[in-house]
Amino acid sequence: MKQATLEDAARLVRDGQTVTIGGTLSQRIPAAMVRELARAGVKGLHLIKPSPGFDADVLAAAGALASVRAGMTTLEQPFGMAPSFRRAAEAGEVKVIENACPAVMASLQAAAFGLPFQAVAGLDGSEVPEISEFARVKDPFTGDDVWVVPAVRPDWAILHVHEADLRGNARIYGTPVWDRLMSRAAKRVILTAEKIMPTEHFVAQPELTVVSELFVEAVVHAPMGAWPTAVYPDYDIDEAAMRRYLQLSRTPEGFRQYLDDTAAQDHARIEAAA
Amino acid sequence: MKQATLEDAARLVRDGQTVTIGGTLSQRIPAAMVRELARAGVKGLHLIKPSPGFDADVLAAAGALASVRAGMTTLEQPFGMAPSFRRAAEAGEVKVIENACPAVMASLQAAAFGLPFQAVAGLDGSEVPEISEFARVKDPFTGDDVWVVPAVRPDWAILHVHEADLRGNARIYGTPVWDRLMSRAAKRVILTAEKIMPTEHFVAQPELTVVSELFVEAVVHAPMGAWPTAVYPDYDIDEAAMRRYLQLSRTPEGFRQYLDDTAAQDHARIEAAA
Amino acid sequence: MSAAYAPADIMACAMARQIRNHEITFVGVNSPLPLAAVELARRHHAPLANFVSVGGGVNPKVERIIAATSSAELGRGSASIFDNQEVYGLNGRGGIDLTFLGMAQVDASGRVNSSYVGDRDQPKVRFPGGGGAPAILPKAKRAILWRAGHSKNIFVDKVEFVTSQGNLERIVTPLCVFRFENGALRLDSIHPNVTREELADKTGFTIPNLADAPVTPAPTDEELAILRAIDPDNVRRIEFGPQ
Amino acid sequence: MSAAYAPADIMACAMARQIRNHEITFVGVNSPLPLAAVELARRHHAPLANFVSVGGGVNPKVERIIAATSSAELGRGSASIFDNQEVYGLNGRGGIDLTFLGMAQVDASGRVNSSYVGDRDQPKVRFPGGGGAPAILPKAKRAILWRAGHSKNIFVDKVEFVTSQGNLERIVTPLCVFRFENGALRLDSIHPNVTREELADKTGFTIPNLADAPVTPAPTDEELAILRAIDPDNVRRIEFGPQ
Repeated sequence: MKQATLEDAARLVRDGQTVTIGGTLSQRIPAAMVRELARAGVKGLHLIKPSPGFDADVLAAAGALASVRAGMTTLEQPFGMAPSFRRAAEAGEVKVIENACPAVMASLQAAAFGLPFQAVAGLDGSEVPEISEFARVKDPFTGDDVWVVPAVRPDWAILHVHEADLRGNARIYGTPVWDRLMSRAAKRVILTAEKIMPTEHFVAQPELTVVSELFVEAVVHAPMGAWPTAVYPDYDIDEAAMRRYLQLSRTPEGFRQYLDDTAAQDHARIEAAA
Repeated sequence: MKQATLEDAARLVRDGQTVTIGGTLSQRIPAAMVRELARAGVKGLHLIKPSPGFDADVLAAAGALASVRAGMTTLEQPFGMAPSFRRAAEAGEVKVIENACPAVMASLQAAAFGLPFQAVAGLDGSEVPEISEFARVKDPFTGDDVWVVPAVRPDWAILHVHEADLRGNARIYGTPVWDRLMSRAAKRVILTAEKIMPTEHFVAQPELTVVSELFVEAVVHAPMGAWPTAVYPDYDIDEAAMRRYLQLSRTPEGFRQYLDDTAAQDHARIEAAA
Repeated sequence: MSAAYAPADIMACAMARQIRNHEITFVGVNSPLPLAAVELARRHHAPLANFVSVGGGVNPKVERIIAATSSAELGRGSASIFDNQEVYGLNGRGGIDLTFLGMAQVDASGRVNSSYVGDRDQPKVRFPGGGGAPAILPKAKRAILWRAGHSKNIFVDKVEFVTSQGNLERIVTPLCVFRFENGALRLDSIHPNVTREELADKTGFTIPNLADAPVTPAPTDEELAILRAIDPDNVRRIEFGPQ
Repeated sequence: MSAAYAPADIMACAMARQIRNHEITFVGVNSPLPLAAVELARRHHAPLANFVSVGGGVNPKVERIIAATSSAELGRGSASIFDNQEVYGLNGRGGIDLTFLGMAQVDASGRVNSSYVGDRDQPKVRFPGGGGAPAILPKAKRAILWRAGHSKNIFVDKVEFVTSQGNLERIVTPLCVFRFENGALRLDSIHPNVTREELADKTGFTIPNLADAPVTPAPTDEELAILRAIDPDNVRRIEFGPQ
């Protein structure tokens, strides 16, 4: 489809699929798309992401998550832990696949290179591998035991970027966090972008392109699409909006109100951009 | 040491060490540094590189190579195979660790991430793994057999780049081929650079930096440092110079003459730049 | 009726005709003929073919055919740069639809030797090595081999060493196109003006359907015009040596 | 004699004093205090310390301490950008000399629980998870943990679940600095104006050398001046909650 509305792109994601979501904690989360998934009522998603935050919290509040494979889930300072995720985890509604960031990375790297599994450095003395989807393999060259994790290939990588063209080439300024890896590990990519730029912009400095058109299924022009999370250097975390979300998301009714309240704005921004 | 002369940098490389060398075939080879290694008389080097070319040929002609772990070794069209490498291989003077480019890549990736080994995709039906340093491992998640290769951590990555600062930050324009990976896999990096730029140049667009100062031991300002191989878009292969090299390198005396003939030029260019 | 053409030209056409819109076609090192084929296809019947070059380009602009296809020139006009890790990642996860691969020798069962002949530690002939082929042949959906020569040293009954094998579809030579079917090479088509006797003489294995196979359609004027436009210096013929 | 200071200030100083020139120090997410410590060290005794931030920077310019240390702000002024794969590559191959890591609980044997308390599938308390710590603690040459609280729920005798353990060197708290030695936590120093009784009361395990340990040197005027300059809004105190 490539150029898409928020609604069209959200419809690509089906119940029970595995998704990975760009950004980290409260930074450059494709928040408009995550809210749209919640509005669309998608259920049973498996989220794989080393460091989820606002995304996991919204999807947990929406009851959209079956499992989370993560190293750490938090909204970070000054907000603390992701409360809806925490509530769902403590109620046993979301299966937490206890992990470590570089082990989740290894599952995505294995997928990106078409390998069945990958070893993980470190983990000595940790009980995380014992309670999760890890296995011991003997290094055939040294005889030493090493922990390995399986490849996990998400159906979708959902990424919010600074700039994209309508073919799906995209730039991220500053750290891409895990987005480069996610775009290779997933079967297909859904982009939301602050700005749509002509392809010549990418051709002028192709070394800056983080996501290639070859990987991308849909491109949504979504200015402020990470709000209330931050997009460096364009906008910082909207602390008041984040606190309002945290207040409303304490109850199902409040969360529904949050989705409704933000719907007009999410869609208006995208229409204004179109 | 960081800022260094060609001679100083060449002295870092000791007999019997493992090196990986940037560029590919006859493209962006750190040729001035490779010639200087030959002049310095270093012996017993183990070269690991998916696609060596001019570098392997010069080092083979110099009798500097103990082994080559490569997928393919050629000077590419219009020159054909690397003749001194071929001669040394056929005489049994250089041990050829028969391989495949992505398997050599996997050995470097494992080193770059501190893993003991890595799986390699594909290879079904190939006899390469049977005669080389590969092993069969059972995927603990599916029970399927998969070929793995050991990590190989080079002592040095020797790379020729477009631009570097004196701290060791470096840019490559166009494909970095394997250089990004090599700079992470090796213990330390030796850079030769077409241009020395101020650090602010890299700070202005840090996303373009391929090699970080953290990895780099020595930086040599070497304009035309890849000659007679190409540096896109600055200069193409010098076909006449390549043919002269191929002519001279047929005999030990001719090769010695080649090293002598090019010494003044290699050093003069670097002095002129300093 | 076509204008005069060289073996390299009908080879480029035969290869180009396998390139399809929307698919991802990969061209590696040492590949001026496949490069010519891709650019011919893009200007002829497959303008929407995706082309990934080992020179770093994703759908780069190709104005002239070059001999050293590992050149970063083949990133020019691209909106992103794929280094070699990217290429092998794409290959490993099954993202390459069609690949062109060179080779030193191939046998009747479609097995390729690009490694060596003779003793392993002191080989009689050291070939360049398989490059990425051992991993690409089994992973690409379709693979087309080519070789600018056709002799009994190249097309052998049984290779001494198997560097690679896999999803081989066709082999394009100066004399014919082979098709790989049910584990064996068959004749897909014989080029115009090549006799079946000559082909049999220069092939080191028995061709099962030698008599029945059709003749390769000659390059059309349109195809030849495009080849001349993108390659006025006949770089695509370089693998045939000095003409 | 020093000016008045908050617990966060002496913690930042205690952490900063462990940072050395030429070493590579890593600061991850949720780490305003370690960020303050690094910038204090760079402006005080370790101008040549290398600082890798999970925000992407290698020796970034830090003008103000920020709460969300995963922000790409911490790539500003850097000559290169490290994404998280780079960070874990560097860690995996042993390239991190010193790391600061947060945690939920730690026990007398220096084992950390940042995962959960109670039943695994329906935990009484779900913590954020260990992040990268399970792989960083064993690989970094030295690890310093910190926590902006000090109670028997945090410093426990034995954790129910071991998220991570490894090359732990010190733990910095509002009351003291612990040192990890021969498999056990000992008191490295107790902060000024903290009584040994209070420390024992708020610690869930017996401190072997409670009576003998020295007092943490108070922040110097110079250190406090730097902290105020880089953090006029006291963001480093944010983990202590509203003051």
